[in-house]
Formats: sequence, C-alpha cells, structure tokens
Amino acid sequence: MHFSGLRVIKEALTGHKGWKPLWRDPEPKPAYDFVIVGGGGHGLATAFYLAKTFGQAKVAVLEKGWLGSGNIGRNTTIIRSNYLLPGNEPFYEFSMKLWETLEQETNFNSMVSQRGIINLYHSDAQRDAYRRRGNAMLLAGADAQLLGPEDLRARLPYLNFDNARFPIKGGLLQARAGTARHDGVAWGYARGADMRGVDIIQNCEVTGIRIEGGAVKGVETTRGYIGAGKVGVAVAGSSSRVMQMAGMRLPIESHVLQAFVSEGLKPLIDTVITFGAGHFYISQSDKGGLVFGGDIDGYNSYAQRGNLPVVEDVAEGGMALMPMIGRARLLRSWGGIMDMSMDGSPIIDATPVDGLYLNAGWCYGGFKATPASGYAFAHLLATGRSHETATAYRLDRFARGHLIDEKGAGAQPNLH
Amino acid sequence: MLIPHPLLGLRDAQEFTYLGDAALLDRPSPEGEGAEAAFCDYVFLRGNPAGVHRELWFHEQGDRSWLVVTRNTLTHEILGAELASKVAKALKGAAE
Amino acid sequence: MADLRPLTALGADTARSARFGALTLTERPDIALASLALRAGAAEPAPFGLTLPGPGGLSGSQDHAAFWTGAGQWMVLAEGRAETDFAAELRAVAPGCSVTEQTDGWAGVDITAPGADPLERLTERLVNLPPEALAPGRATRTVLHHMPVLALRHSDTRLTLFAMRSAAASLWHALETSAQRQAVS
Amino acid sequence: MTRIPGGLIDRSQTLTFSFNGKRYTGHPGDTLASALLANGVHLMGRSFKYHRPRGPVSAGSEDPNALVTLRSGARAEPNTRATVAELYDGLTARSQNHVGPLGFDAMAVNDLLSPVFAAGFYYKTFMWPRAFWEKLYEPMIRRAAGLGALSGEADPDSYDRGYLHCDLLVIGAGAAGLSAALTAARAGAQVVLADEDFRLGGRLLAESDPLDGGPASDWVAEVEAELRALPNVRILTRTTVFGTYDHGIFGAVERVADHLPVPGTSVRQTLWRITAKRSVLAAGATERHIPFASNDRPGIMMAGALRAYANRWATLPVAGPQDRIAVFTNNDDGHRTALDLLAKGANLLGVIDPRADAPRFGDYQLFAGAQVTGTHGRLGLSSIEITRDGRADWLECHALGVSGGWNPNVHLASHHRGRPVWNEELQAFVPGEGGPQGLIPAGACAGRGSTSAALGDGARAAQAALSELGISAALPRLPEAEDRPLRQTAFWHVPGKARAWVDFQNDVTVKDIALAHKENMRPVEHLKRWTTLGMATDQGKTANVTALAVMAELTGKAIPETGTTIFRPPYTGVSLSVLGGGDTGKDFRPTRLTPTHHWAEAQGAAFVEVGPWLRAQYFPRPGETHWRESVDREAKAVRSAVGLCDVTTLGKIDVQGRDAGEFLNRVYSNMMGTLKVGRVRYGLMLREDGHLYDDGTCARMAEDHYVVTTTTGNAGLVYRNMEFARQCLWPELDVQIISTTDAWAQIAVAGPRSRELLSRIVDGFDLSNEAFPFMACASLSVCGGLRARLFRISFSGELAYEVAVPARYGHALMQRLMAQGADLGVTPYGTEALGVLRIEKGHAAGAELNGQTTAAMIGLGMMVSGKKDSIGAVMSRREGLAEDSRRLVGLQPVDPEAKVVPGSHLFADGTAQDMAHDQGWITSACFSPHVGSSIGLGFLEDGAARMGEVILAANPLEGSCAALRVVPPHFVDPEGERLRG
Repeated sequence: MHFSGLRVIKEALTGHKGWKPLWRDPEPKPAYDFVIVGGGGHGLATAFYLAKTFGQAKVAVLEKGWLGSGNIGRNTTIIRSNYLLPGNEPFYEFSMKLWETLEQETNFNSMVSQRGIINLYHSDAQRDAYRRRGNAMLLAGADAQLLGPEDLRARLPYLNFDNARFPIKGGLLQARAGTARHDGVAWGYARGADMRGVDIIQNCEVTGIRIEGGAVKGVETTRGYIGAGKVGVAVAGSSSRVMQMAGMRLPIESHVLQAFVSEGLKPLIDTVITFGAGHFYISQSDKGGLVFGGDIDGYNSYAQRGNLPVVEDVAEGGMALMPMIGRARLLRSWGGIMDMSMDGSPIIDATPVDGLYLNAGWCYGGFKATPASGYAFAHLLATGRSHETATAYRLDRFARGHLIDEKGAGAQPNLH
Repeated sequence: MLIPHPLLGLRDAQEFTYLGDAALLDRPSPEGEGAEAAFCDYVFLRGNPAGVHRELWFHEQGDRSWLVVTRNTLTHEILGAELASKVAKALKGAAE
Repeated sequence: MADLRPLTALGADTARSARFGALTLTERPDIALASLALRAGAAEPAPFGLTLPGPGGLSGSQDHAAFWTGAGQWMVLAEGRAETDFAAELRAVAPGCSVTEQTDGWAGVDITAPGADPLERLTERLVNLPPEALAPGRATRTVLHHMPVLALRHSDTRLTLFAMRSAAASLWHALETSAQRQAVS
Repeated sequence: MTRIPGGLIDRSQTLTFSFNGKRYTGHPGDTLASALLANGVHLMGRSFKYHRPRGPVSAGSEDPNALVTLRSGARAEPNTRATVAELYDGLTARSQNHVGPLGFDAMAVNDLLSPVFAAGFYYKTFMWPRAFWEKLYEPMIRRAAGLGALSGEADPDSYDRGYLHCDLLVIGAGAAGLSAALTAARAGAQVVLADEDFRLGGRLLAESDPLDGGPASDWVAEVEAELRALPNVRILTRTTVFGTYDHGIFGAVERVADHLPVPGTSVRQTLWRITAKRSVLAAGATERHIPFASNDRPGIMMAGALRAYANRWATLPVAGPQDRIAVFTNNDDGHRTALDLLAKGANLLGVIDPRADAPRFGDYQLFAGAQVTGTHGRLGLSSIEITRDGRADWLECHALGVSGGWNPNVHLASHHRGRPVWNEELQAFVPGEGGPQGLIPAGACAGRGSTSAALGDGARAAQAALSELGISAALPRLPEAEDRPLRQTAFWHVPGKARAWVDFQNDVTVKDIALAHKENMRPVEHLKRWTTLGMATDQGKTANVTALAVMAELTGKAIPETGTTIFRPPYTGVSLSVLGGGDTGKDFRPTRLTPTHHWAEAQGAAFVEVGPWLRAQYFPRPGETHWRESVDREAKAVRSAVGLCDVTTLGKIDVQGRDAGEFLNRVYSNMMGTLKVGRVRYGLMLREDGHLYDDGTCARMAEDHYVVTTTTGNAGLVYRNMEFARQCLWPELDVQIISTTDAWAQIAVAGPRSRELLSRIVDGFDLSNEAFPFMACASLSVCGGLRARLFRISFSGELAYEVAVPARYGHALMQRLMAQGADLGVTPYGTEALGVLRIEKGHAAGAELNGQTTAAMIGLGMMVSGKKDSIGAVMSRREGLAEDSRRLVGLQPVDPEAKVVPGSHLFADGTAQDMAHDQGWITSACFSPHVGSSIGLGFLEDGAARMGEVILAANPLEGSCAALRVVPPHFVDPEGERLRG
C-alpha cells in the first residue's frame, strides 16, 4: 500500500476501512541467507538495504521484544555529520545524504527535519578546535559555518549571553543537520523491508550462535533454531552479551544514557543546540516537547535507568545556558543502554568466525548513523567488503593503534 | 547510588569517580614477546557482564581511596566494597 | 616575619564575618594546617599529644586538632598559628611521616550557631552526608556546590568548612546565600 | 455560584483571582479548579489535537484537561493543572492552546477534520514535494502543536537544593501514610513524611466517612499535631516525591512559595534528594473513567472527583442547585458519590450502573444494567443518553460523575522497571516483585483501599520496615473506619461508533486504538507511540490501563499478556529551574581566583575563563585600543626585560616517600629517579594506551621529596591517576602524595633581567648561573624571611624563574616585584602573552596535548624511555602510533602580512583540497612580535623532513587559504642559549 495525502483523505472518507498492517508477523522459516540479530534501527535499516539495494530476498530480522525497542525507541533524535576525523566524517556525511531522501525511499514520513545544529564554543581554544572540525566537514563534502557572537545572538537571543559563568563566544553550525522522528525511522525501515519480503520476527530472542568448523551455521532462538548463511549482529547496548555467545570479548562497555522531554510547549527553539561548557543539548520536537540530554551516568549498567546526579547535572547545564526554559517542566526521563567503545567510535566488521559480522560500539551517537550503518552493514554482509565510508571501523584497530578518538579521551568509555 | 565505603560507611556515589573493570589492577608484565598483546587486552577488553561486576571507583570527593566495588549491572545492587590497595596487595602476594 | 603583608583568602587584610539570624559565618585565616601521612612501616605518631583519630574522626586538644583524611593520612591544625612554619613543627614531632604544608591551600570558614538545629538546617542544604558523618567530633571531605570541601564538626554549635583557597569567594557566596535563606525562613 | 455548605475552605477570608482576564473570588483552601467551579466556570481548556472544550476530570495531580498558564510575564508557568494550583490572592491564569477566545477556538476546526487526523496519519503524508516539509508542513504542524507557551524570559525566581537522610520516608499522607508515619515516629525513628497536597490527609479529606465517629479531618489534625511536635519527624507538604532512584534515594520537589503571589525573599522551590533506609509508598489510587460516546465534555468528571469537590471544596460542577447530576459507575464506589451528593442536597438524576444486579445504597434512582451512550452540550454537558435493554433515552443532565474503578498508583514502586502485576480480583495492576530496595507499598496503592485497611496497612508497613533496621515499633491504636470491600469489575468502555475518549489531552479514542490494532501496532509500546496515547502531561495516569484493556479486547488476549507500561520518573512534571538546583548564571560553577587576582583587577586586567579558573588575560595600558597592542607589549617586555605572570593555576603535587623516585619513574615516561636533589626535569605523562596526556616539571626538593607540576586543566586527572598508580598498581611502594596547588602562589619571573629582579628580593641567595643553573630548584627565603621555593624553569625560552610563596603572600609578592623592578622595565603579562611566548618557543600546550597525539608527534619521542617500565610505554610502540609520521612543525606565512589560522588543514601545494589529501592541521597560532609576523604550530605528515617546504593552509570555513613555510617549531633561540644564560 502506497502512503500519500490522498490516501489518508480517501480513508478518512471511508471510515479507515482500507488500512493494512504496516508489517506482517511471520513465523520464522527454517533458514535464511541472512539473519540480522536485532530489530532496532540499525538492524531494520540493514535488512531494508539488503533487500532493496543488494537484492537479497531471504532475509530475517530477529528481535527480542517489539521492533524498534532498542535505542531507536528512546533517543534525542539528532541527525548530524559534524565529525572531525577522516575515519568518521565521510561515513556520517554519507548517512546525512541518506537521511535527505529517506522518506521518499521508504514512502514513510519519518519527519526528517533539517533544522540545523549549533555547537557553542566558550573559549578561543574551543573555537580553534571547532574551526578544525568545520574545515574537516567541508573537506569531506558536508556543510559547516562558524558563527560569531553577534550572529549567534541574532539567531538564539534567549541564550545566556550576559551573565554566564562560561561566556558564549560563538558556535559551529551545520545547517543540514537536524532531527528525525525516531520511531518513524524504525517503522519506515521495517515497513519498507517487510514489503520487500524481509521476515521481521518479533518476540524472538537469540539464545545461542551455532558455529561449526569456525563458521556460523545459524542461531538458536526462543522460537527454535534458525539456519543462516550469514549472521549480522546489530544489538547496540547488548553487543557484549550477544557476542559472548560466539566466544568473543569486545572493546565495549555498556553504559546508561538518560534523556529527557518536557511538557508540550508552543514553538520556541527551532534548531539543535549543544552547550560547550556543560553537559546539555536540546531541541524541540514537532509535538512541542523540549527534548534534551547530557552526559552518560558513567558506570557500567544494563538497567535501562539512570540516577539523580545526572538528571541534576543536565538541568543545571540547561539553566546555565538558557534560563528561559526554567518554568517548563520535565515530563519524562528514560535511560538507554549504550555500547560505549574504547575510542568512542563504532565497529562494522567481519569477526574471526566465518559468516559472523558485527555492527556495534555506537556510543550515544547511533541514531544519526542509522541509514549509513544499515547501508554499510548490508554492503559488508552482501559483498564481504567494507563500504568505502566505513573502512576505518575495524575490530583490530585497537590492537594496531589506529584509533578513531574524536575526543582524545583514550580508552575510557565514560569520557567519550 | 550509595557506595558502602569500607572505612566511611554509605556515601553518595556522586562523591566518587568511576573507572571500570577491577581487572585494571592486574597490569601485565611489560617484558617479553606478548607484552603488547597483553597490554591491548588489559586496556581494551574489559569485563562488561550483565550481572555481577567488580569495578573500580575513586572516592575523589572523599578520602581519595580507590575501591573495588562488587555491583550487579542489571539491578545496580551492590554486594560489597573493599579498598583497592588491599586487593592489589593480595593480588601481588598471590602472584609472587 | 617578612616585610610583606598577607591577604586573607577572601582578599582582605582582616577576616570577614557576618551574621544571618542564628548563624554566624567567620573567615578563619589564622588556622595553620599541615598534612601528615604515614610512611610504610612507620608507627602512628602522637604529635602534640594528639591521638590520631580513625576514619571520619576529629580529635583535638586546646591548641591542636587532627582529623582523618584517608587511610594512614591526617590533617593537623593549630588555631592562631598560620603565620608560623607549622609544617616544620609537625615534621619535628612526627618522625617517619610525610608532612606537607597546607595552611594556604585552604580557605576556612567557621559556622556557629547557638544550637545544633540551625547549623543542621544549613548543612542539609549544602552537603549530602548522613547525619552521623557530621556529628560532633566528626570530620570529612565532601563536595559542596561543586567544590571539594573539608567539613569539621567541632561541636553541636560549631562547624568549620575548608574549601580550596582559590574558591574562597565561591564558598563564602554559597554559605552566605544559604544562611540568608535560613535566616528569613 | 455553586458553593454548598461544609468543606475545608476558610470562608472567613476571601481571595480575588482572575481567569482569562475576568475577576473571581475564592477562599483559602481552594484550588484554582475548585474556585472556578464554585464560580460556575467549567470550561478551562482545550484538548491538544482536536481543540475540544474541556473542564477538569479530576481533583488531583493526574488531571489531563484543566491546564492553564499560571501567572504572567517572566513568571508565566504553562501547563499548570488548575486542579492542584493552590489559590492565592491576586492569582492570574489564562487558558491555553486556542486561537481566539476559549469559547470560540478557531482551531476547533480540527475537530471537524478529525477523520483525517486519525492515529498515525502524519507518518503517511506530507512527503511530497520533499522541500515542503521544513518550509510548509512542519512549521504548520509545530504552530498547531504544543500546549502553553513559555515567556522566553529568564526565570526570575531562586531555587534551592537540599539533602535529607532518614530511617523511613513515607510518601503520601493519606490514611496509610499517616498511620505509617505515626507508627515510625512513636518508635523514635527519623521520619520524613511527604505529600504533594498543601494539606495532610489525602483522600480522607475528600470523603464523608467518619473516623472514630468524628470528621476524618479531626483525626488528621490530631496526628499532624503529634507529628509536628516530635523532633525526629520532618513533614514536607506541597512536596512531590517524583522519582525512585537506586539504593533508597528519592527525588522530591517542595513547592515552597508557589502558593504565594511572589516568592519574596524565599526560594520558589527546593529540590530534595532524600536518602532513606526504608520507605513506605502510600501514594493512593487514581480513579479510571469509562470511555463512552462524547465522554469528554466539561461537567463530566470522575465520580471520586465530584465527591471531592463536594466534600472538601464545597462546590458542585453545575450552575446552580437545580441542575441535575448523575453518576455512571461499574462499581460500588461510584455509589458513594451519589450518597454524598444527596447528603449535600444536590439534584441527583440517579446512578447508571451497567451491572444488571447493581445494588442500591440509598434513596436515588438506579439505572441497573444501563450505560451512558451519548452526551450533548456545546461548552458543557446539557444532556446524556442512557441506554438500557436497547432503549435509549436522552435526559437533561449537567454534570456526570464516572467511575470505572480505581488504579493503584504504582508509579514510584515501578521506577526501577519492576513491572506491576495484574490482580484479577481488583481488575487492576498492583506493585509487583523486584521493586525498589526497601520500599513497601501500603494502602490503596497496594490495592488495599478501604480506609480501615489502609490505616492498618500503613502501620504494619512501617513496623516491618523499621524492624529490618533493628527498631521495634508498636502498632498505634487506629481509629474505627469504613471497611467496604473493594469490588471492581471488568467494564472498560461502552461499545459504539462515535468517538469515545481514552486519553483526553492527546485526543486518543477507542477508534484510534482499533485502528492501531488493524495496522498491527499492537504491542503496547507501538500502540502508545502510534497513537500518542499516554504521552500527554498526565503521562497516561487516566488512560493507560483502559487503553490496555481495549487492546486486550481487540486481540482477544488477557490484559497482562497484552503488556504493561514502563513507569519512569518524574511522577508529575518538575520544573527545570528546580532540577537545576538554583546554581545558574555566574554561580553555575565555582570560580577559582589566583592569589594575585585582586591585584590584577586593580591594574585593570582583562580576565579569561580557563577551566574553573579566572586568569588575567592581558593588562591594557592607557592609550592601548586593541588587545593585540597590550599583548605584543607584554611579550616584548619578557624578551627584552622582565615580565611577571601568575602561574599558580598549574597543578602542584607533593610526592614524598622512600620510593618517590621509583614511583615517578613509572608515572612519567622519562626517568625521574635519577634526578639530583635541587634539580628540575621536564616530564611527559602517557595514558596506558600510549598517547600523551600531560606534561610538566618534576623538582626534587630532597632525596625523598619531589614537587610535580601539571597543566592547569589536568591537575585533577593527574592526581587521580597518581593515586591509581599508588594504590592499585604499585601498593608496595612507599610513596605519599597530596595536592598543594592552592597552597603556593607561584609567579613566573621571565626575561633577561629576571635574575637581577629576583636578586633584589631573595634573602642572601646566590642566583648566579653557576650556583643556580637552568633547571635548578631550591627552598629559600625572600623579602626578609618569607619561606619560598624557587625553580629555574622557562616556558618562554628566556632566562626565567618561577618563585613560589605561601598563597596569602602572592598579592604582596607581586606588588613587591613590580616595585622592585620598575627600573628594569618589569611588566605583568597575562595568558595571551604567555601563549605567544610558548608558541614562539615551540612548547606544546593544550592544543597539541589534545589526547590524540604522541610524544613522537611533538618531537619528544626520545623521552619515552625504553630502559624502564612506565605507564603507556608498551602501547606507545603499537604499529599505528609508531608509524604515524605527523610531527609538530613551525609555520610561517610566505607573505608576512598573511595570517596563520589555527584549525586550518594542511595540504601540499598542487594537491586537491579534500579529506584524502589532508596532511595535517594548525594547532596554535599568534602574532609574534619577535618574528614580526603571524606564526603557528601544527602537525604535518612527515613534518620533520619537510623543513623549508611551502604548504597551503586551507580554511574553507572562513574562505581563507594561506601559503606557509614549514620551519622548526622554535622561533626563538633554537639553541636554548638564552634560558641557560
């Protein structure tokens, strides 16, 4: 069924009798060419591109809970390609280009909104670092602008310019960045994959990975054994747990990241803003909620909930930056599990087990990567070769010393 | 969270800084062929269990002691805490 | 000594003092401080006749006091002795110990009140400590408005807070703001 | 006016307030909602999507409808529930989310278009043409969305934060909470009792049932008096415990001054972090409604709310006593409302109860086996349709109480993701296993809802909690109270074709749930996200369970199989101001001042934030119009005469012990153990992964005593890492460390005349090059007996010293040096000149030590000793680090007028300027008065071998590109003769 405005009106006039399920709930088949473990954003996107771009018909996505229940179901919805390092920037820019045509490609309105992102700087040193980054972005074919204080004041008059502990000196703007409706992204990919024959199997937990003679044969699940030519694991947050089934240890820790939304408010913040002297970033959703977040809690956790100190830290940052949000109320907070890698960058690579591939280590930046991650993972699964923008995301880069450490924080996950 | 400090009793986790896997106490020998590989495992392949985890916390806003805290990462329940220096000494004693 | 004139941590010639209702805040530039750490195998000394207290403890005599700061570590203080080389004095009576001058590392503020209640109503706004950690005779390092502080509860009616000397103005501002609010409530 | 007798309002005082500009009166004890109802105002707001007219459906914090913007100007507080806003004199409120007057909202056209706006419609459209989304569709949607508006001004009020520690926290001061608190208080336990209401009593205040034969409020007052007299009890009214965190920590907000016109000298709200050894959750229950056709009109509310307004607030939601009121209930509790209304003299139409065998409890008309199947009324209810045995009758009716039973408030018991469990008997979710450590639910929130049961349950919960702490508590004598059995039946909605609201605020109807079911959005999380059910400001308190039941009916599954929702903090909305704790503006973080701060201020210095510090940036002199003039002058003074700079901010760590040297050997990459007493060595610190993270100096004051410096930014981190090395890696070493950063005021005295200047203040100390050469250090006295430390180290490349004195003398020492050096041209310099001097000398600083670089990259690879083990040494030899050919180089523009711009990327001349050909970047740059042009430092591929080459520095971000010559990174005295002289 093709979605369009006309279709919506037609259904409205006929009592919404014609709508069909957005996707099937198929029974698992005995075997597939490709089994994707994880029905979150990255897994669904991988399946979508495997089917659409790489013409693969026998693909299954196995999801422990409901599709889209991973970090794509809970995040602050930011999309951007404002990275510094050559290992990262072309990949995220590729992702940005995929975002720009996503809705037409999936025929689903994921509300990709290119409202821009502004990273504020508060010192000359920070400005220089942002200039280096902005230049890297331009050199990789992305867009970037350096904003001075006057320009910034005109755009964001409500920031605390006059009484700040860490004065705002300017910002790095990426105008093509913005937000997307996170659930809509999962649903768009899921529906698109399902329409192309991908079996999305919900409530199907993988409990084991069957390996024979150094090669993967299939996966054990709560709904029985499923054979597979190739298995792609895309379960950020739980990567260590799942890969342990294949006997692998990963350079990843699982940490909790909290995010927050306020009660609905009339439009007030029309871009994404990040504070450069505290842990705070914010945007406003189409529904009117202020969506904001800050730092991870900082300790290993699989509990999907955080603690009060970080809640306070984030609110402190917000109040220091834009005291006009003070009388808005926090409505909801939630905590997701992040795959915090040892250099802050992801892994999209084959593993020592033949036919077993890994997509992991997204830290708290996985959402914006969804399209490129899916595309690059599909590319790797289908061709056996890394996509040209993802060649740096190797598993052996840690041992070899080819780290992609944007922050220069070293092997300390809670600092990335 | 509250950390049961072995000397000071329960203190708010906000006084502490987290480092991670207590295996970091067991720094490999810099000697020999496999030293580089051993260090790579030591630095990058840390324990990340969904369950009971032994981990290092620093009482930065307190007595400046490093603690080994045993905590369940699924529930955040804390099962115990010891001074890391004691654990490290025991580890060295066992190695010798 | 020297022909230079010192400034208090709050940047004046004389100590600042202010009253807010039942609470009195007084800057204490006169307190001499030195840290003392046991070296390996050393016996615990009893400098100035002090019994060095256990974890979280504060012990004192007329002239000197000591509080526990960490395993095998204490801070020893003497009121009215900031102008002396107190670390040297301590070193002399603490053989086998590492002693470090700390007098100027900290900005001390005394908070006094006629009873325990106003003091405790103030501290519950400032530090997140179980009441027993700040009972009379207890001392601890903790955090206050993002500043590391040493908190010494001498008695029901007196608490001394030390912040890093460079943060003296921020400490005073935080205490003043909070004490003012207590005074009006 | 529909004030009726009785109630807990203070009629002796009259308060004036305004709503939408119109003035009304009320009494202390009123909420805005009760006062408006008493004034005959039932229409208070508009719904989110369809802009349907709405009035309150509840009398508590769960209300989805009666949202107003309270106060005005910078104090405007959108989305405030009128049902909990305490009335004060002069209160002003406005309704929100409408265009035009509240009664004639132009946006109500959405209601007519509602067939188009069905669940999930926006995912299916607005995709064509692509460019229209940001330009047209999205702005349109955004304008229509949202509820109230923020003022856009900074919040003018102040906020506070506090910490409470107790044995027992009791959340909720209704029957169960009061009896729990009383039990614990009498046992001498430290008790905190918190309730969101401005008055203790909870639901007891809303009911007419007696306690021990007297009014419940009398018993509440007695208990309150007893608790208030006890020193071990803290009562927090107007305080919402909003979140349960780990290990017995709770977040709570006390609304200290929200009931006052302005806070005055008080804070507006306080954020409490409560650490409780045990807790009793006595949060009560929330009534659920029954969706039926057009069930959302003003005048239709929960039956329990109707009775609360009548009993506590002495008002009825009708225009006058003649107006008819009905009750629609599927359970016995709804009948209580009927009885109370009768007792209050209301004109009761009757009770409609779908149960064929519905009992009758009093003298009213009972419509057993009947349902409400429709309503009329434009801005308020005027009639209802009652259907019984297939026969429908329209009856005049102006208010309707609806009760679908009660849902226990399990939220705080479920914040740890422990799922509530379905209780078949109650047809409701109750707290399950695996809840927060030490928390015991009691009373209605545990599914034990009669007053008598709640009283006993609270006391027993407190007793059990305290016994775990070794405190024995006796059960108090509790008053005689009603003990009606709680019987709830499954009747979830009235079937029908018309819209029946489940989520009032977000306009989600039974039909929307059916559509979600049809489209396979069946898991409860899909249902919520597809329809926005439960996402409104009430977080589904009145909607979620009902929606789950409707979905269960559609799928044919049982309710617990259909799912439960996850509960997350906060319980009700918490203002961001109070969550931030009040430290805003300049107070966001403490400010650290240098010992010479006040002196520099008096000199008119410009200051700059450097991490937590405020440092003098430069010292403008009269006539200087641009900062560059001052900085150039200062830098020149250091190169030609002598300059003074406060460098106290560098971290200083005192390292003592027999093994101090060996310890430092292991934390520095280079050798420190061999350093002679009285000498200083420059050192590098690596992370264990082999990358560089800090540099500094290490001075050996005595055989067993070193003083180490760190960069300003890394002082804390280096200290932490040293403690890690000391306690965790090498506990066998005898070493003690302590920070002394603040204890010493340290002043750099730099320039060719620095020796001469210092000689004027030292007390008979030999400063000659022979006696005190480059990299010497000593303890000495200055200015007639002041103990000091002197280090002959140089950041500028000039003959230079750093002199340290006890911090309280820093100010005086600076004055003395200035006075003594007047004839030598002494000049204070700030961080800008410091930066210029170090770039000229090629010293790495923050921009080079950014955590991504190595010792080899800054040209100091030989400082990573291969002779010993030190942190990071092994991993610095990894292939990726060892093969990295980028080196720190100096960069000088070919055209002396051109500018070197930090952050530019470096390219070989003639290559494409793209990422593939990127060869490095510029880390730091400045105008060098010494060189006479702009200069810079940068990392360049194969840099060491490219001296003299002209490269291009591209800065497309600002449209510039400069040709730069690669030179060694020492623009001044490359041989180091000056600093050794």
